[in-house]
Amino acid sequence: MFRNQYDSDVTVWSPQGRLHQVEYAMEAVKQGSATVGLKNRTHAVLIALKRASSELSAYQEKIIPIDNHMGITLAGLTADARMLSRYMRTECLNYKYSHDSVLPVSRLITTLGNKMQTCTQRYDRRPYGVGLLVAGYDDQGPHIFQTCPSANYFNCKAMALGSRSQSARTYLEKHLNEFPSCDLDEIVKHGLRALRDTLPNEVDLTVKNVSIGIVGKDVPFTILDESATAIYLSEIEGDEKRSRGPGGAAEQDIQPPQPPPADQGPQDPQPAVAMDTE
Amino acid sequence: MSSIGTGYDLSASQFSPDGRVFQVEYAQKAVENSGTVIGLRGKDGVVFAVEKLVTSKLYEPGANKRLFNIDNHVGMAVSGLSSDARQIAETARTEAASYRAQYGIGIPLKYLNDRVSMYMHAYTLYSAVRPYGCSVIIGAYEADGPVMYMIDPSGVSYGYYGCAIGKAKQSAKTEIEKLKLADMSCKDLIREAARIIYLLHDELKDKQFELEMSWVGNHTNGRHERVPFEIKAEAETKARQAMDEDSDSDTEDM
Amino acid sequence: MSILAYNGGAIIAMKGKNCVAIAADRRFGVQAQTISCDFDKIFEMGPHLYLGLPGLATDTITVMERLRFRLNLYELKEDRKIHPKTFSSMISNLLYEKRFGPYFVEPIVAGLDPVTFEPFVCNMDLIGCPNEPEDFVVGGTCTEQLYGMCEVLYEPNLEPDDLFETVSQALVNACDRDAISGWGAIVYIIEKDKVTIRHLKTRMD
Amino acid sequence: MIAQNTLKAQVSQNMAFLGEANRYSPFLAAQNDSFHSASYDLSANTLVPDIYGSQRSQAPLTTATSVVGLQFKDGVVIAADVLGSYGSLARFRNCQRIMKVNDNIILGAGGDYADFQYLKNIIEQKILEEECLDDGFSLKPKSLHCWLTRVMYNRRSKFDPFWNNFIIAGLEYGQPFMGTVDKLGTAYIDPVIATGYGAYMATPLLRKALESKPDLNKEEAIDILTKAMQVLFYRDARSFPKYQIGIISKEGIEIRGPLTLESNWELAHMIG
Amino acid sequence: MALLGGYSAGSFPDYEVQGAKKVHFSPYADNGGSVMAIAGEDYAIIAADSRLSTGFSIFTREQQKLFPLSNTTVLGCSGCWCDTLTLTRILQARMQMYKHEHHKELTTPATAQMLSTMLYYKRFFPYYISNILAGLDENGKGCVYSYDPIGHCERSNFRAGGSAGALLQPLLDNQIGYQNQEGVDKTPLPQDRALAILKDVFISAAERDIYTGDGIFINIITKDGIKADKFDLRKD
Amino acid sequence: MAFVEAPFQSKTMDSMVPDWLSAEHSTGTSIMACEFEGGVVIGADSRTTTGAYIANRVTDKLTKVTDHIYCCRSGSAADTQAISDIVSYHLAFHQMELGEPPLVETSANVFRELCYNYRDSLMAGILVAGWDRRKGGQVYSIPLGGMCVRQPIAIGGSGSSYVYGYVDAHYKPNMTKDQTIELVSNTLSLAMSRDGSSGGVVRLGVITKEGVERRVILGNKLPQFYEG
Repeated sequence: MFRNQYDSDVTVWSPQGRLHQVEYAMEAVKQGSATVGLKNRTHAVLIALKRASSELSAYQEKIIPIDNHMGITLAGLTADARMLSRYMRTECLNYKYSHDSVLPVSRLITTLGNKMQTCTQRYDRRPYGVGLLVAGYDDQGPHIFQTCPSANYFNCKAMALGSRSQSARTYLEKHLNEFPSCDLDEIVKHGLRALRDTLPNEVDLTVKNVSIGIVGKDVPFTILDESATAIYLSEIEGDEKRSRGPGGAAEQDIQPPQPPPADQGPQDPQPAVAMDTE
Repeated sequence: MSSIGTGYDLSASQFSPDGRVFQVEYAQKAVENSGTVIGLRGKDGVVFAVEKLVTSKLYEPGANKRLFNIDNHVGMAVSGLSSDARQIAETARTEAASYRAQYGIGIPLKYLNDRVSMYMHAYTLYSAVRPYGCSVIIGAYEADGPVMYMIDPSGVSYGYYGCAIGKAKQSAKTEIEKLKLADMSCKDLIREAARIIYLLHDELKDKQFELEMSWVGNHTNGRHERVPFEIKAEAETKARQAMDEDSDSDTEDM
Repeated sequence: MSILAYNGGAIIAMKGKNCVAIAADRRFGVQAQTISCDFDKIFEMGPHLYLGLPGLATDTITVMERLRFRLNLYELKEDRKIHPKTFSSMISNLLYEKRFGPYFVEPIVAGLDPVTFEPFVCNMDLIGCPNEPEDFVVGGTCTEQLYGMCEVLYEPNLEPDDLFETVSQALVNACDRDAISGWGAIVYIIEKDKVTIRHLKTRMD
Repeated sequence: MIAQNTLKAQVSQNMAFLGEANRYSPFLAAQNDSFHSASYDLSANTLVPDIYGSQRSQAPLTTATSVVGLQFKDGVVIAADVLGSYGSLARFRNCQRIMKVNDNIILGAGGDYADFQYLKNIIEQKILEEECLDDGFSLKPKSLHCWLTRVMYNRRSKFDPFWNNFIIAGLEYGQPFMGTVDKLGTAYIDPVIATGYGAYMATPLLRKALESKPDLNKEEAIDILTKAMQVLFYRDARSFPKYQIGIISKEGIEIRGPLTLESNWELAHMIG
Repeated sequence: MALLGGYSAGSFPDYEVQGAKKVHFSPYADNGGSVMAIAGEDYAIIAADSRLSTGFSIFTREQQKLFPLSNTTVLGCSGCWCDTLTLTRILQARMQMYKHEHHKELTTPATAQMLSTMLYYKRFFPYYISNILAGLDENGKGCVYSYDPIGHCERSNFRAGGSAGALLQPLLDNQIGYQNQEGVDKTPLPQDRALAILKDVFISAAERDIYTGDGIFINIITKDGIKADKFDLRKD
Repeated sequence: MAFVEAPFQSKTMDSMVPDWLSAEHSTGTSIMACEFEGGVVIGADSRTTTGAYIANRVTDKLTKVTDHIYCCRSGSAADTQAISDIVSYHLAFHQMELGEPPLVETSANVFRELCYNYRDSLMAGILVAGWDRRKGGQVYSIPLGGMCVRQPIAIGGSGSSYVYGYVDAHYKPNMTKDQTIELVSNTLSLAMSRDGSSGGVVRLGVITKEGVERRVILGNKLPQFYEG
């Protein structure tokens, strides 16, 4: 049944100082459809790939507005994301109610991190099985934050989550230095290209399966409608798709986590920090 | 660790036949996987330095700090799981705030240390929770001079002149022991701290890192503050120079 | 609740060009209960002199009778018609005599000067502080509404017909927003050579 | 529910509306019909029956009098004397009540000094928490104004008001800001604010000065405010000739004082 | 509370402020102000004066008392200002919550109902506010809702409330409702005429009501959004 | 509350009941504390009244909080006693946790906290005075509403209103210990001679680094002033 005897509960440390339950929760993020977040100097953009669970079903909602200055996309368990989004909305409303201004993005993420952390330390809880990309705009400009089931969060220049997102990250890393000076349209197109890189060859981006959320200076968080999305999609149509080698990077992160070695005696410390993301 | 895997190491509320609580030891292991953190207590203040490993190019610089302000006058440096550490920092802040509300003055570090240690220790007692996967160093500059404590996942804490936690704590300790801490001022400590962190950083295993530094002392009027950019940059430059000069001498490993 | 609003009622007087109008509602009630719809609150005190007495109905009658008595004495003694302004002073005196146990009426005087035929309107509070404005005066339980109406509808130098229309609209619409005024209205237009009395039908609820 | 866990002690009523939506009161449904008439005498205090427990609206004890404030071209200046009156006894003569909140807010308080000390501690803790976060954000005057309004309103709703008037002054995105809150939670923003006795005696003076010269500079503003303090000293029996001035502008915050008011009594020779 | 000793209370500081002495505290204040709204065929206009006062002192002459709640709904408040501040903050939060939960804006009639519920929720410790809500209904027709402080709600085409409400309302009855007028052509009121009436009656109200004055803020709500306007009144 | 009325009133209402049966014990009082270089001097009269009846003529209103911190109590005897008991328990515990004596500032804060939080039900005006090694001698005044200010010299209680002027006229900064003691005993004597509810002996305490030194000036040995 179990991979090893230390992965049954979130309250159990492995001899290597790892929390397998938390790491498994991190895997849930990789099962979700891909999503990309990136920003220039004035705007933060979220781009998500929507799945339809069957031919008959509607496409899932991937982008959730939080407040006028913030929205999230998710990869992983949607229901968990809904709980978190509800919490985030409440916090924003609370802050707006009592301070008449928007809740700084980093503050919200900090409290969210603390809330998520309690679930990684108690027997009667499980970690949230969802990774979020948060796009927000406040007095310090646009932000992209990534949160993990491990309750870790990162302030990012750009980030991609979800299945096969490694290729998107590769794209983002490659173009990282261009982003700050891009205009809004450019940055959206970069995001779309990054997202497209996660797709298998036979699938392409359409207005049905892409959703774009934008927030920025004097721009409240909005999810673009299909016609606006279509314009962006048509603009990247001519671009060359990345070449996809057979053993491409995209495959790499689909692999399940390294099975921890069976428990035979002491081990050398693993090089990676247990709960920090990949 | 001969009892590993015998089934006595699955719960914090369970002793092994040889009288150990393995879960706590495993949690300590998590700290040893994390970037090195050192705290140095000199004659006129306390200095913290953190080797913060950066795992992706996509992250903004300066994010995910491992140095926290607990109160005006108290600083905290953490190693281990940062999400756990943030919870500890939050708890410490609450303690400091409630002390201030009740007694009208800043919390004495000794008292704060007791409270935070008790809190962390409580998580080593029950099977329903797990011990914290982080160690913290707290420091302050009080009326009687600088004070510094280190608290371990087990909830044990001691006062220190110099201490190190994280990956390279052993070699850091060796380096720290070479210093005459009690005679050194914060200005000197900053340089030494930067040098030690650079010295211990293992470029082969961890590509990138950021050096984080803060201090609290006489010169900051007892406030815990980040080390100003210029001073830090200067210390880093010096540290790199020292590394270059030292390049052929082998830095010892664990 | 003020005793002034025990019976309800509203009165308005307004100056026009060589004419003056005074109008009142017709209701007599006891708090919310309406007793009759033909109660007079305006009294003829001379050929060009009319007196409106909004307030507690019993005092309306008493004050009117006592004023009539004094007025008659005055006219007997002086052998001339009283000026509206003089009449106002007389009312003011009468009311102030009862400074610490007042009549609960707030009189309104409208009339033309017996010599010059200048229009005159005046109102006062229940202890007789007079107020003689250039345009209009109001009294009763819906003064706020009346003020609101008059402020907008009033224009200087209205002809008798226009004055009638203005006063009627002001009174009726104001009474419609007061639960204890209304149930018909009566309007007097006083001109040099005639006094026109018109009864208005209004909503009866 | 998540919402319930997030209540903050001081603004604890702030999410009452989350509950409201779901709350179903059987009483409400049963009685609804009889309340269609639109006239209610709401002025009577009887409307607020004993359901709130004992009425605790204690009297203010050690009190401080007016605070006055005036906006100028690129900042705000506020002033208040340093007297804590105990009834008519001028008991505490060094009660400073102009405080620096953070680098862009100053606050002046009048009314009960114990309540002010209590709130001061809370505000200081709030700022301290923010400094601990070290995230580059600092509270803005508008936010503090709003927050204080919520705090004051919540306490008045419990019939246990904080017996204070506050003036909050600062820079909001570089623009001068001045707002005030009273013990009910009545709050507004204006370039001229004076609380307590000052509302009657200082406001006309300040408004007139500002109308005649809308873009006052700092020195002019301080002069006018000093004059206002002088008038208040002459005419307010609970005032005191030592006072503080708080100035906030692009140059930063400066709290001067306690300064001593000059006064002129030559007038006395002309009488008698 | 027990007193200290047998001393004629009042003259000694420690005793003059003793225990049981209660100072009257009223949680309400009357901060004056008037609001008026007119609904037309395809628009609604709402206006409120900008004076915030208590008794004889004017707090400020530039207080906005209109609160846009959505693209088609504006609330105007007068009365107890601290209650107004609270109610409108909660309302705005509720509007946002609705938007998030239902992925659409709350319509004006629905907002009107919600406001009624929120006011009645505080039946025994009411918000002492005279509320008037103006907006466009689902068919794009102008609508005006008026409230008493504890949540009675009524839809109408025109309404005045607040300190000068009694002065203004009969006028609106007469001028817009054509009450007591015979033989008039009851054509729908054009927007410019509504605006003219509104300004006229506010000028009149400022003449007679000291709690109304300084200026009015006007919001004109049409399908194209909300247009804000301002107009000066007497400032004494 | 049950016995709100002042004893004089109750007498008129029910003259059969002597006031000491119905009124609460209270320390209608004159208290004082003053800082000097190296310490503080505290002082109080010794009269406790129940109505007009002197329930105790040699009361000690100077209450020990810790070894180096005392408080002078005015107001309801029961309230102030309870408060100082609570505070001294609290501080004793805190001293154990801390491993060093609590600061005067700290203890004033604990007093303030209690007085403020229960300001509607308590009747207590307290002067907290003491010595600690951080700030030396300190005096904190916590009057009825629960505020707290440090003052170089503070007076309190019903008798204090008669001697504000005397204190203002005679206090000088940087007085010696003996000068301070003299000022305190003079002030208290004056207050006691004018205030009917203060009287008896003057109890003094001098708190310095060495601890507390108690003195009593007996009722017949008090400094004499004009009594015409």
